[in-house]
Amino acid sequence: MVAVAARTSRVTGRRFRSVTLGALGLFGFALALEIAPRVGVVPIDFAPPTSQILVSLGELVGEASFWTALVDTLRTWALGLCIALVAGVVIGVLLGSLPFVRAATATTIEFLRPIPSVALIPLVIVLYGPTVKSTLVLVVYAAFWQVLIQVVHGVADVDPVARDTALAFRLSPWARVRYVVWPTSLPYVITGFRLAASVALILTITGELVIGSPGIGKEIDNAQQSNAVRTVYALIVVTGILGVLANLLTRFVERRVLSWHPSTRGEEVTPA
Amino acid sequence: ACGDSSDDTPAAGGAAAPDKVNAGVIAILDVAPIYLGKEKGFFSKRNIDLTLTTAQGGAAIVPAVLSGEYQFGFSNAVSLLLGKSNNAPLKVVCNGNNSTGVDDDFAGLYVKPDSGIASPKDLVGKTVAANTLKNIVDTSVRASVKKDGGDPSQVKFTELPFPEQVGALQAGRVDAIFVVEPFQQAALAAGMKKIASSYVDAAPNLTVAMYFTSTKLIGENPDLVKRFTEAMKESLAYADSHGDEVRDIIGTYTKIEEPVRAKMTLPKWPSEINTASIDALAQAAVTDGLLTQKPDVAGLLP
Amino acid sequence: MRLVSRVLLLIGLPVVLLATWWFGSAGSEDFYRPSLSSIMDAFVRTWTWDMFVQQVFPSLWRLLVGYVIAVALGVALGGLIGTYRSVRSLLEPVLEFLRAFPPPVLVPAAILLSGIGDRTKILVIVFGCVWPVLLNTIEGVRGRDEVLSDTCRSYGITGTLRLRHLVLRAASPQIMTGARQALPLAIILMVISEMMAANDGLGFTVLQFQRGFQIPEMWSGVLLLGVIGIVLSLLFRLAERSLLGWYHGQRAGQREW
Amino acid sequence: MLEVKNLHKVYDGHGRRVTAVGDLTFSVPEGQFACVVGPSGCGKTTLLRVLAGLLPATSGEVLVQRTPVTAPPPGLAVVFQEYGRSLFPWLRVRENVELPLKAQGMARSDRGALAAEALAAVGLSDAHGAYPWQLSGGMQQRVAIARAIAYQPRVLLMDEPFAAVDAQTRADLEDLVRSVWQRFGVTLLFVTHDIDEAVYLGQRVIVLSASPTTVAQDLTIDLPAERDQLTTRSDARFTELRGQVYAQIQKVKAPA
Amino acid sequence: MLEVKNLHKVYDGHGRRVTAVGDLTFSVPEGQFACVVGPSGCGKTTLLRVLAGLLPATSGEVLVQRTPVTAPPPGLAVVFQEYGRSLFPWLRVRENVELPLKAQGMARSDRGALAAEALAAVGLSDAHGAYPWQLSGGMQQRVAIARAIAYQPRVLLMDEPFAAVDAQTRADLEDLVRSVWQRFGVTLLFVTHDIDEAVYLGQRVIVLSASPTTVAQDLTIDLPAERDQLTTRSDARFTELRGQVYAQIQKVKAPA
Ligand SMILES: Nc1ncnc2c1ncn2[C@@H]1O[C@H](COP(=O)(O)OP(=O)(O)OP(=O)(O)O)[C@@H](O)[C@H]1O
Ligand SMILES: Nc1ncnc2c1ncn2[C@@H]1O[C@H](COP(=O)(O)OP(=O)(O)OP(=O)(O)O)[C@@H](O)[C@H]1O
Ligand SMILES: [Mg+2]
Ligand SMILES: [Mg+2]
Repeated sequence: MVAVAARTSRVTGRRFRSVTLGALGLFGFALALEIAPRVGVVPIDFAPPTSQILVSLGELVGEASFWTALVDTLRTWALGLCIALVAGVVIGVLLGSLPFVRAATATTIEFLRPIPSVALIPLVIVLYGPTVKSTLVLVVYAAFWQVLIQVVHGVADVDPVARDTALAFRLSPWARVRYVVWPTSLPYVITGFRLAASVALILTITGELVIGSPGIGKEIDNAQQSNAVRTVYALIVVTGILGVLANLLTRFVERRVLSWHPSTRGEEVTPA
Repeated sequence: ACGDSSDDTPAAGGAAAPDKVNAGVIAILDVAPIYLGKEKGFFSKRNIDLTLTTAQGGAAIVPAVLSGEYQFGFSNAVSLLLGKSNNAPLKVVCNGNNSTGVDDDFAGLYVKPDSGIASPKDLVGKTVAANTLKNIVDTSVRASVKKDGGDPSQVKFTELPFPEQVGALQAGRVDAIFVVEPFQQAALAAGMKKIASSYVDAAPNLTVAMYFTSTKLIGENPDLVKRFTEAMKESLAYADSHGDEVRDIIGTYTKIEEPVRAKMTLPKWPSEINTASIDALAQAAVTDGLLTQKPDVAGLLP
Repeated sequence: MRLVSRVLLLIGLPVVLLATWWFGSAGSEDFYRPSLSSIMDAFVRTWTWDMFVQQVFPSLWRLLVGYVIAVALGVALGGLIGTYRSVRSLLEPVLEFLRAFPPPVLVPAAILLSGIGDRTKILVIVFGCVWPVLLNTIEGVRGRDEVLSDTCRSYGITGTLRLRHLVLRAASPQIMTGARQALPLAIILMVISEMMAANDGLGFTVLQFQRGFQIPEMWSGVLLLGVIGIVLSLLFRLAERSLLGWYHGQRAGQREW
Repeated sequence: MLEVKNLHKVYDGHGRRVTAVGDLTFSVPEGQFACVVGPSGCGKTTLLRVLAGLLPATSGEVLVQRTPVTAPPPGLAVVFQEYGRSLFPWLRVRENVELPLKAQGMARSDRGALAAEALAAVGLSDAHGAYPWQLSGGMQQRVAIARAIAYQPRVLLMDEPFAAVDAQTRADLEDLVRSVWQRFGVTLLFVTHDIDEAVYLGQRVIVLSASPTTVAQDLTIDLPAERDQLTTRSDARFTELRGQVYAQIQKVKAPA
Repeated sequence: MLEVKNLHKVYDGHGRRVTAVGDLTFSVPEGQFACVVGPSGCGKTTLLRVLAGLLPATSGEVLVQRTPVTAPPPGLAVVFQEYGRSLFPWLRVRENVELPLKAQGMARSDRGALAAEALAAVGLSDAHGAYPWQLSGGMQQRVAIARAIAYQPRVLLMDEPFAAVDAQTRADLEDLVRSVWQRFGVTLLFVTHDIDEAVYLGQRVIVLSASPTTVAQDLTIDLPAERDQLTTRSDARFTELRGQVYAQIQKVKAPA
């Protein structure tokens, strides 16, 4: 009982420390951005100090239209991310486990990957109109590659002895994926998810901005066209906060599903 | 809803459900009339249920109009000329907005007060920021330089979005900028000096932008196009004569702050297109090398 | 024989897809979806040597510089963050915050900081494609085998030697994954940076075509981007093969029948 | 039933070319317990991996249950020399043992019982809920053995399965393997470095030569079927056989 | 010189709490060769990891060369039980052996010579250019031993270093370790499961009890310093000592 309590307190202690440090990092960053315009490193009219941005943010939070935009953005983001993740993992595992298919599709993939989503804007608009659907297609297109490549590399990382073990015990292909390939690639998938999350967010915003589907991006465009510099930065800060929240979520999931992994076990490390 | 629609009378087929119309616009003051007209009911009384969607620019609006997602769109005149000359199936339906025609325009060419640039001809060998290259801005600025006696082909242009221009000018990254409202107010507030009103120099009472549709819609539903045009003309006329209402409506779809809105110079909104100015733009586009041959202006305009 | 089948494997699917596109789009009336044959015509017409010198090479140069800086920065920072838990706690939220910034809204800030020359564009490329390298490096460094770490510690292998022979090598498969991810991202960011404030470059040209309603020319530019992607990925694969020889040897073993 | 005919295996790659197995021919009849000894690096693990269908032969043929091996044959279990890496770090000990049974589609309760029994047999009942990396080397190795036993294979290949356990546990495990073999009539190929162990366990000891590997000696162990750590090991015949194997090993080692 | 005072180590995490070392006190004087035997999972590896400064003790103190251990002490080398994983897969065999020397700042030619010598001593001169994963288990283990020897440590900790090699090679390596010990006056702590080996090698055998671990017996091996595989092992005193250790092991194993 005592031991359990001690252990819990040690873990929470560490977590507390990491949260404090993280907050400290953000605070330092904000402080730097407060000081830089004030001492004239950047022109104050075009790069407002943190305090002014926060004031604008406070005003935004009071507007209903901001919250509708936020919800729109969140919906597109989450939906696009889910589709990209599922498609990326399924196709990635397939490609990773079937060398022939992988070789046959390699060129096509390398061709498609560097095509910028923004260059596809006219095409998606012709196909889906200036709607959320168009933005969603861009989001999925960009985020999918992030997941896919991570998964393909993760699948290739299976330990040969573990793989032989699974083969020797005649685990079915499905069981091999489920019990060997998937756990091995999970750390890669999580990194893929983190990359995809921010790419998806970026494209949600960009799509809204360029295409004009409703959301934070459209608000940013509007504010830019109106020369409302502080509002622009306040909205950018909102996207940043979304990014931080997404990361907190992944870290949380990671601690659950990767407790066995060397990167998270780390229990008995010398203090040195 | 094919009934005849004489001026000012609501559409005869009032019983029929109104036509849903989507129009793509840019969230700038130029499109205030369509917002105002919608609010005043000029569209609904012609049985048009108008939805306005803003986008960053032509990149999104033109494909949407051509694919039929939008029925109408707003675009600047030079873009439309470029489209026409590349056989884009689009056609202008109505005037958009014009320069004021006098020196106090809604857009202007600005330099730093201590730059030693006194008039447009001094821009020879210098760099000017334009929000998009090979478009109406550089064409107009060249016109200013030419009018002032300089060689327009010696002016360099660099692309820079409007919101970045004042900062870049202040920091000395460019020698001159061409900004529209509300950035013009920002330039003035920053103490920048205006050396020309290039839209005014490009042509008298220049038509800067217009509303357009696809040729397909004109073929399929000429009546709708006609009603939209009428409503639009009414809106333009109303906006042109009700400046205060315009300033208020701008506050609803942009984030321009109240004091700036009060000070801004508004464009002109005549209901008829200034065909001569479009012709002049087309000519200039050829001179400046934007186009190899003069587009079919008559085919573009209604 | 092996060579023939490998080449077939490499180009088989693309050929099928191109053929489908070619016949599927033949005689297309759609303004924004021209036929592949007209795109090909435009390609030949547009991408002359002069055009390469004026528009493509400057782009590629910025791409290269930006990519190299991004990889170096990502590995260096990732090694640091992956090794020290407190550094990670301190920096992670800030990095996640920055990571969520869309490049299109970032360009203005970059212009403020470094003007409108090549530097801004390189900055945008670095900022956009450092993340996959950084994240993968962090995870690679964190996930290294403990027995190897212990070996290093007990034999007094510390400092740069440890960095070179343990930290970076152990993470190198994952670093390579990140670098691979970053490559097409760099191309994308090259285009985006040139779409915002530029006077030359591939992205600029594609955008000009789009604005000028030269749609086949625009698609030919997109095609060119894809081709550049393929070429760079082939180069990357060569580099990877020599850097990760041990890894592929160990993983593949002699299993293939 | 195992048959190895003119097996030849060359490793080639990364600047190194090694003939791991020169020319190997032998067969193990159904239900036999055969031990393999040979110098380090002579190709024992390679042989086992070829038999298990994990590695293609360069030339020659290998049959398990009269079928040429091209993929892992059914009913065959392997205990790998790299026991640590053959356990899945993301599964707990019990799950590691149960996984092959689950893959066979065995019901949850049955495989639970089998796994518990196998873990008890190797003395690890306590550790069933631990992750492999929480165990000592010897414990990990015993988990790998438990997994193979719970699988109830027809053919069992074991690669130095007792290398990491202490003398007492080793003796217990030896008796365990013998009893499993007798109970289920498994065909068993057992690689070991311990000559006493080879003689004590098997019906037959195959001594391999150093690389390029061939069969240096094939010795039938004519000790009684009922064996016992104390009496068998002090048997005069045991000492004699053990001496023969030892002499042979030293002979094959000498030229290398 | 090693001192272990009231060492106590508890592993706690992932739903498992194990007292690996109960209360351990002993010391090994400078230059002594001490062997440690004990049942599987009794905490031998844990003890070595604490001594090497890789793991903090839960309580108690550990001194190497009179300095309390808080980080890996200088001049100390370890041969890990998980030999395979302790080799760098991206370095060739020679580079693996040379790396610690490089860390010490030794000149290239010197460390080349040392590495070559150490590899020759373990019989791996041929394999210097191979990657570890191209080697057999026993060969990998010998690379790990060569690395420790080339390092010329003042204190050497070895965790079942001969588990994966054949009997003949094992005998050779035993003599090699003894000669290295005699030549350089190394303080040596040697964990093994082979009782004969413990008695043959050491000046002293420490028998550990099963978990929670304590010293069950501390036996001085009063065999002559000059040892020899044939004569020493057939010595009557050898048989007697070995019997004592064996009896003790069986005693400590019984209650577990
Ligand atoms: N994956 C591999 N790639 C290249 N060579 C290999 C590979 N695996 C083994 N070898 C080589 O093949 C030979 C035989 O190796 P093998 O592992 O079969 O020996 P072994 O008899 O099991 O030895 P040990 O008793 O030490 O485990 C060795 O020389 C080894 O270096
Ligand atoms: N990383 C770890 N986390 C949790 N428990 C551990 C860990 N390492 C070892 N243990 C536990 O500590 C005990 C002692 O393990 P240790 O590895 O020291 O044994 P050992 O004497 O070396 O055994 P062997 O001879 O089998 O190698 C075991 O019960 C084991 O399960
Ligand atoms: Mg082997
Ligand atoms: Mg151990």
